[in-house]
Amino acid sequence: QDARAQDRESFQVCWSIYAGWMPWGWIESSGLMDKWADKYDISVDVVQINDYIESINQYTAGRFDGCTMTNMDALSIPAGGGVDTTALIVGDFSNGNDGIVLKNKDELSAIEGMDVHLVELSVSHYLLARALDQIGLSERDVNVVNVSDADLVAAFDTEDVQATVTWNPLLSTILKKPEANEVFDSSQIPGEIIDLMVVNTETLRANPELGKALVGAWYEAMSIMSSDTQAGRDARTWMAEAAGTDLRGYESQLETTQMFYDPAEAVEFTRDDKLIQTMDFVRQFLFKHGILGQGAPSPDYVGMQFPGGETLGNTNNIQLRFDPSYMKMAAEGEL
Amino acid sequence: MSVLEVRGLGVDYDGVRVLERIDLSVAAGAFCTVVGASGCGKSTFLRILLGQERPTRGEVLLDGVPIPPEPMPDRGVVFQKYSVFAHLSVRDNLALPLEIQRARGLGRLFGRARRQVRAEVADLLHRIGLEHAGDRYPGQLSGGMQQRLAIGQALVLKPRVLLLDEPFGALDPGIKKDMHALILNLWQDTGMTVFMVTHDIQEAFQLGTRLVVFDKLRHDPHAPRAFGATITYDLPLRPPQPPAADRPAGPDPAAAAASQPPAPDAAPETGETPDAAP
Amino acid sequence: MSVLEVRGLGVDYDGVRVLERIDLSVAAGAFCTVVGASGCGKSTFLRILLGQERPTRGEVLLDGVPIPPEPMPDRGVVFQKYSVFAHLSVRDNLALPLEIQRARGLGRLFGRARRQVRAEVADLLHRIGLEHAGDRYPGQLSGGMQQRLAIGQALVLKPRVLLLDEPFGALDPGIKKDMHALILNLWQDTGMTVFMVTHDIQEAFQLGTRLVVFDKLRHDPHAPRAFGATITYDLPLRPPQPPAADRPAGPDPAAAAASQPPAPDAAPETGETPDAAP
Amino acid sequence: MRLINQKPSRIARYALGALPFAAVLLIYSVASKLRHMENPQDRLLPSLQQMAAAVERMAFTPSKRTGEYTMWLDTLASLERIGIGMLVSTVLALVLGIAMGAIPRIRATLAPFVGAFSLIPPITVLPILFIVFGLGETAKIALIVVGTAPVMTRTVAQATADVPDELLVKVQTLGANSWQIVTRVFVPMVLPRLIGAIRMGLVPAWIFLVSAEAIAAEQGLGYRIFLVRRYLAMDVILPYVAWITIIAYVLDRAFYLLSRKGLRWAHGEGGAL
Amino acid sequence: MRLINQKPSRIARYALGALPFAAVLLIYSVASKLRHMENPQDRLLPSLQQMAAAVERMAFTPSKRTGEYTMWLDTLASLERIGIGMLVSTVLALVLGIAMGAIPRIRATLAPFVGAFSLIPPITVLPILFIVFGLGETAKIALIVVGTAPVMTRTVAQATADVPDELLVKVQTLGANSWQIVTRVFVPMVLPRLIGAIRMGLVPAWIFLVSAEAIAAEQGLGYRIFLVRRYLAMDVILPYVAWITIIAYVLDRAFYLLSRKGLRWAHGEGGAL
Ligand SMILES: Nc1ncnc2c1ncn2[C@@H]1O[C@H](COP(=O)(O)OP(=O)(O)OP(=O)(O)O)[C@@H](O)[C@H]1O
Ligand SMILES: Nc1ncnc2c1ncn2[C@@H]1O[C@H](COP(=O)(O)OP(=O)(O)OP(=O)(O)O)[C@@H](O)[C@H]1O
Ligand SMILES: [Mg+2]
Ligand SMILES: [Mg+2]
Repeated sequence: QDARAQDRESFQVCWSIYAGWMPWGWIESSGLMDKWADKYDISVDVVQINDYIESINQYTAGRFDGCTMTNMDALSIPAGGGVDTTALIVGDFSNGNDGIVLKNKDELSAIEGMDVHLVELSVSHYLLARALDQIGLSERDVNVVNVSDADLVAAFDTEDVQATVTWNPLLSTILKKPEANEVFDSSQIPGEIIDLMVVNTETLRANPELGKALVGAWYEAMSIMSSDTQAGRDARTWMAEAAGTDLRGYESQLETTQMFYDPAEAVEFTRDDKLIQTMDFVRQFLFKHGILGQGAPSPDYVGMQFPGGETLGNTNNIQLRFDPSYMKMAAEGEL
Repeated sequence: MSVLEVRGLGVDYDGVRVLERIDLSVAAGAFCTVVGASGCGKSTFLRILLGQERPTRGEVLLDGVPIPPEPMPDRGVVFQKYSVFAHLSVRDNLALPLEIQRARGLGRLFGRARRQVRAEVADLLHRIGLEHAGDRYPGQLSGGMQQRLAIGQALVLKPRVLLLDEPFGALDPGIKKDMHALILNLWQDTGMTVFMVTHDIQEAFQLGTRLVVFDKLRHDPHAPRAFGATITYDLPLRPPQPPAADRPAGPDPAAAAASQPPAPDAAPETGETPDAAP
Repeated sequence: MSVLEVRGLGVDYDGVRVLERIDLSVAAGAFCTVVGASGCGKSTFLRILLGQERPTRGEVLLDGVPIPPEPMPDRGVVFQKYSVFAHLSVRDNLALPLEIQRARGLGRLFGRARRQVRAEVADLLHRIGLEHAGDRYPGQLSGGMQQRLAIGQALVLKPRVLLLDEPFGALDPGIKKDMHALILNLWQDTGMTVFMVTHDIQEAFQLGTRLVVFDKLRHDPHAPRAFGATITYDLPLRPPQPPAADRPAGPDPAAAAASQPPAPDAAPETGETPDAAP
Repeated sequence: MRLINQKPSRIARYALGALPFAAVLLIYSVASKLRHMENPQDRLLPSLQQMAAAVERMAFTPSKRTGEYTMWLDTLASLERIGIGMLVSTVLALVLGIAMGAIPRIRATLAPFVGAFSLIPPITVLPILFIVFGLGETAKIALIVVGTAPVMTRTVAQATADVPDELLVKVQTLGANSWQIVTRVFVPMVLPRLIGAIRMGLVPAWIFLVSAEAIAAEQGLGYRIFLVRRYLAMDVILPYVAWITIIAYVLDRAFYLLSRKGLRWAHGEGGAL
Repeated sequence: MRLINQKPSRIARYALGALPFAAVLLIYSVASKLRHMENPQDRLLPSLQQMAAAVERMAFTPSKRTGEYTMWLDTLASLERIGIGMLVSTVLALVLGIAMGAIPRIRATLAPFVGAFSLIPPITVLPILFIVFGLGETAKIALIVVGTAPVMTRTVAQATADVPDELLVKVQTLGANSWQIVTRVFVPMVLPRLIGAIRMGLVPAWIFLVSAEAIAAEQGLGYRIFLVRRYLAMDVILPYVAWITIIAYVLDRAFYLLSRKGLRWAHGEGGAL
């Protein structure tokens, strides 16, 4: 009866505009997706959704079989909402793509007591919490003000905003202002803000071809876009324009994005114990802000599973799974 | 032979008695004029005859059958205002009743059927003196021309009874004279029964074959709203005309009424006929 | 002694000549009635006298001085409709002119000054027969009562000239009689000069001391719009009254007009006086 | 009998009026139940109990962080913004609208501009609003004003222009100067349509409030909806939306009654829906 | 002479009308110049030349990615959405509005619900809209419809209820059945107010279009504004906003003229702004 668990032939996944996810748009428009879907006798629609949160909500509500999102949002929204989710592709992690910017000050410690404008409960918020942690401050020492991502760049131009936390390309646009100083960025907590393609676990179990097609298409795209050939440049140019910038702008965004062009690196990253530690940070953060599942009594409320059978939290309520097996197939050329 | 019969009619509004114990029997071809103080219930009575409202007590029979509780084409009506359709040209206003009869679906005819209907109303258009204004909208007509159109429109379907609620109340005296002649002519030609409420007593006497006066008969100073109005006078003025078909060719009462000595307030026509304006 | 003098007046609208070569000299205390075909330019003429519009040619003098090009309190006016303020009670409508005169800032008085003004208009309220309706809004009045109020309001400031544009055109005959008596009385008491446009020729003869007829004198069938209307007849009916102050006590022409044999269309009062309705 | 003549009784009217609400509630309950059967932790269509629990938590339990009642705080903050915003819009509409309707020179100057301005979707020019008004309360109120005032101004200007010429001539013959004509004729005659414009304006005002609170807010109904959208907490969003709707309805009725009671002369006849 | 009597000549009217536009342009140019003096790379207030260059790039240079002209593509996509959306709203408003206005039973059933529904700010229930209507074109059109249809429906219902009783009695005495009354009386008499409702509805329609396209679209005027906002590319945003305003203005005028020409009977007197 559950449509997700059934053996199906056509699937829809969604993505939103972000440096590390632009390949999905290109995969769809260049026909790579169709090529790989045909290979496994299914059809996969890759749909662009501009509003990031809306894309996750739609996935959580069951309208899509897969969606791009960060590790943190995957835990709080679908997993916290009881949608068993598998991280199929670990595409990249933020290596400077997210940053804390102060106006006319170049020390992170100056942030104490300031109004910090950011998208509340987003990875920016998490980055801020981690940064404060490292200099012995806590969130209590600043005042967080919510700003929607759409307004953030323009908001930075006003007197009211002296401190902000945001991601690319907003970050690089903001940093072009002469008075803007980046005092902390995600390269100082490497590997903690991870960009994923997740799929519904039940759907994936019933339809392993979906996983194979997505992973196959992704890594073919990776090898093309990372190459220094005309085809690679064309692909990157396409992505740049779709992201609303030019090739140079896009490449500078990629510089602060630690892409796993090689599936083997992604597999290794997923298997590392550091991931478990990261997810522990994340769930503590989410729990503290009351957004880890409905009325979650403790950080253990939502369970997570890692490669090699390790788990975190309630093993009877496993909702988020890091599963490198499809990426491994790609690495071993089995797709 | 009475067309319309009202038996023991009474109307209350929210517990206030407006009309009570009204009995009336109207012969075919009568021209009943109705007068009475403002607010005494004349329009209410007309609404009952129309079927627009239901009486609290009593009943109304048309040709011996109780009238259905809603307006029907056997009873035409002309109000003081809002009697014609602002979105239809004069010609289309006259064609509307026929279109409604013939196109039960959309209420609109096309092509030949439409031309046919327009031809049928050409004569009526002439008789109400609007042939030169056939393509104008009512908003472009004077008040008198609008009422002429309203009467014409009400007559297209040849109703058994025509109800008029102060139809000429808003017109200038000169125009009124015109309208009197028009309505008498049409009444005479069609042989229908007419019920006309008016505030103008002279008009009531001049046009009617029968004058009905509404008033409060009883009045309790301690409870001024306890009693309603009823018919206090019912004067026959002249015999009703026999139905148009079997009417003798001799001098007829309507013509007599129309040929009374001209009323002394006869004002010259000052431009309300369609062609007078430059 | 002429209050109002019109010299060689002509009006064109978008190149169409509406009025031409109008010369008129009106004595103080005259009651000029104006008749003419619809659309011949009577209202236009009144608008010029008001100062609401400027003539294309010629000039208008009031007491020997050219009138300013906008309405002023020396010339009062009553239109057929929209002559009173719907958002003010009857009493406040009458108080408005005084408030405007005395509170040049806000146009509104408070406290004692306000009570004072209300007391001042009480007499006028009585004279126009609306003392029982002082707190009603115009929307709650009948058409006749509204026009009575409009006339009263126009008279508060005792204008030199009162301009009336078909003020009774929309009223029932019975009511009209009342209004005639009222306007004659007020005219007589104040000694002002009255200019009244009407469609009702009988009214024009009955009320006026002087009857002015507007019509086209020349007509070119090939260019029907080339010539405008002018004054074609100018009949003195009776002598104008002397100004109220130095008038002899003898029989006066206005009273004579009012006591003419009652017109035969005298309809009974059917409820338009404030108290008739139940 | 013709359909248009069949009038339901008073009781039938109430029953019929309740029908669509009941139907929506029923459809919602069923859909919610179905989704919960599939995924007991579904967040998209929370059950009525879950929503009640959320309301209990938001409105009747003091917040752990601040000790205050979140929903009331949000309501107050939003009402203050919408109140000030509509006040400013109303004053602007009255002043500009009457000036435009009454004074030909001002009409010639402003009518085309206000007409064009009213067609700009304000959210597209937010960055410019920010530089002019900053990020604080002013900007949020400004967004509401920019979103509602131009249309309201046009309505008032039209109402002013609709005052019959006869009345203007009459009041001039009573000696009024321009300013007196404004205070004694235009303002009072335009009030009923101004109230109508406020009622019409409140609909977009709520929309702009919600957008405005996305800018840089720390409380407010729109802010909360925006925030909890980040974890699809429809159990909070739906009661908040219902609450907004109730407030909007009460405001709408209040203005309607204000007009009926305060401006009796303008409600002589004709029923309104 | 009193201010209200001073009427500017035709030429003066045009000159005065152009004034505020010129003033805004001037203020903008100065502000832009000042900002560029401070920071030559300022993006918030691009110079007129920069905007012209952006228009050149967006409207007259084929896109490298698709070989098409971006701005025209965006315009077409948006116009299609707003066109379909308003068409659906119009049909809904006409059908529901007339049914509500004409048939007492339907009015009793729907009036309270439509009244309440029209007060819900649609952007707050976006997730539900997207679930119900999907994320394709339907959802975007649905947002426009949900945002405009309820108010339009109320307007039409009010217009229907305002048809004088006398006319309804009259047409019944001419033998009309309910359906004929609808086709021959209600529909034609309500048309002028329906066109008015469309003109009023187009203002929020653009706002909802922009919101919808910001959430899920791959082209469209609102989408482009959303996309380049993250780079604060005001040189693209401002011309797009101006373009939207021009389109909205042309549509508004078109409907106004349609009403004047097509429904002459309804425009007997009184000037509109
Ligand atoms: N729908 C209604 N509800 C309550 N009272 C009503 C209604 N219609 C009429 N009335 C009252 O019934 C009485 C009679 O009204 P009606 O309109 O029939 O009088 P009328 O004789 O036609 O008056 P007029 O000469 O002014 O037209 C009035 O007192 C009026 O207030
Ligand atoms: N503002 C205007 N612009 C152009 N033409 C006008 C204007 N006002 C009036 N007219 C024209 O001037 C002529 C005279 O109009 P006016 O209203 O003065 O006539 P009237 O004698 O008062 O008519 P009625 O008896 O119908 O009131 C008419 O032909 C009218 O069409
Ligand atoms: Mg009546
Ligand atoms: Mg006139």
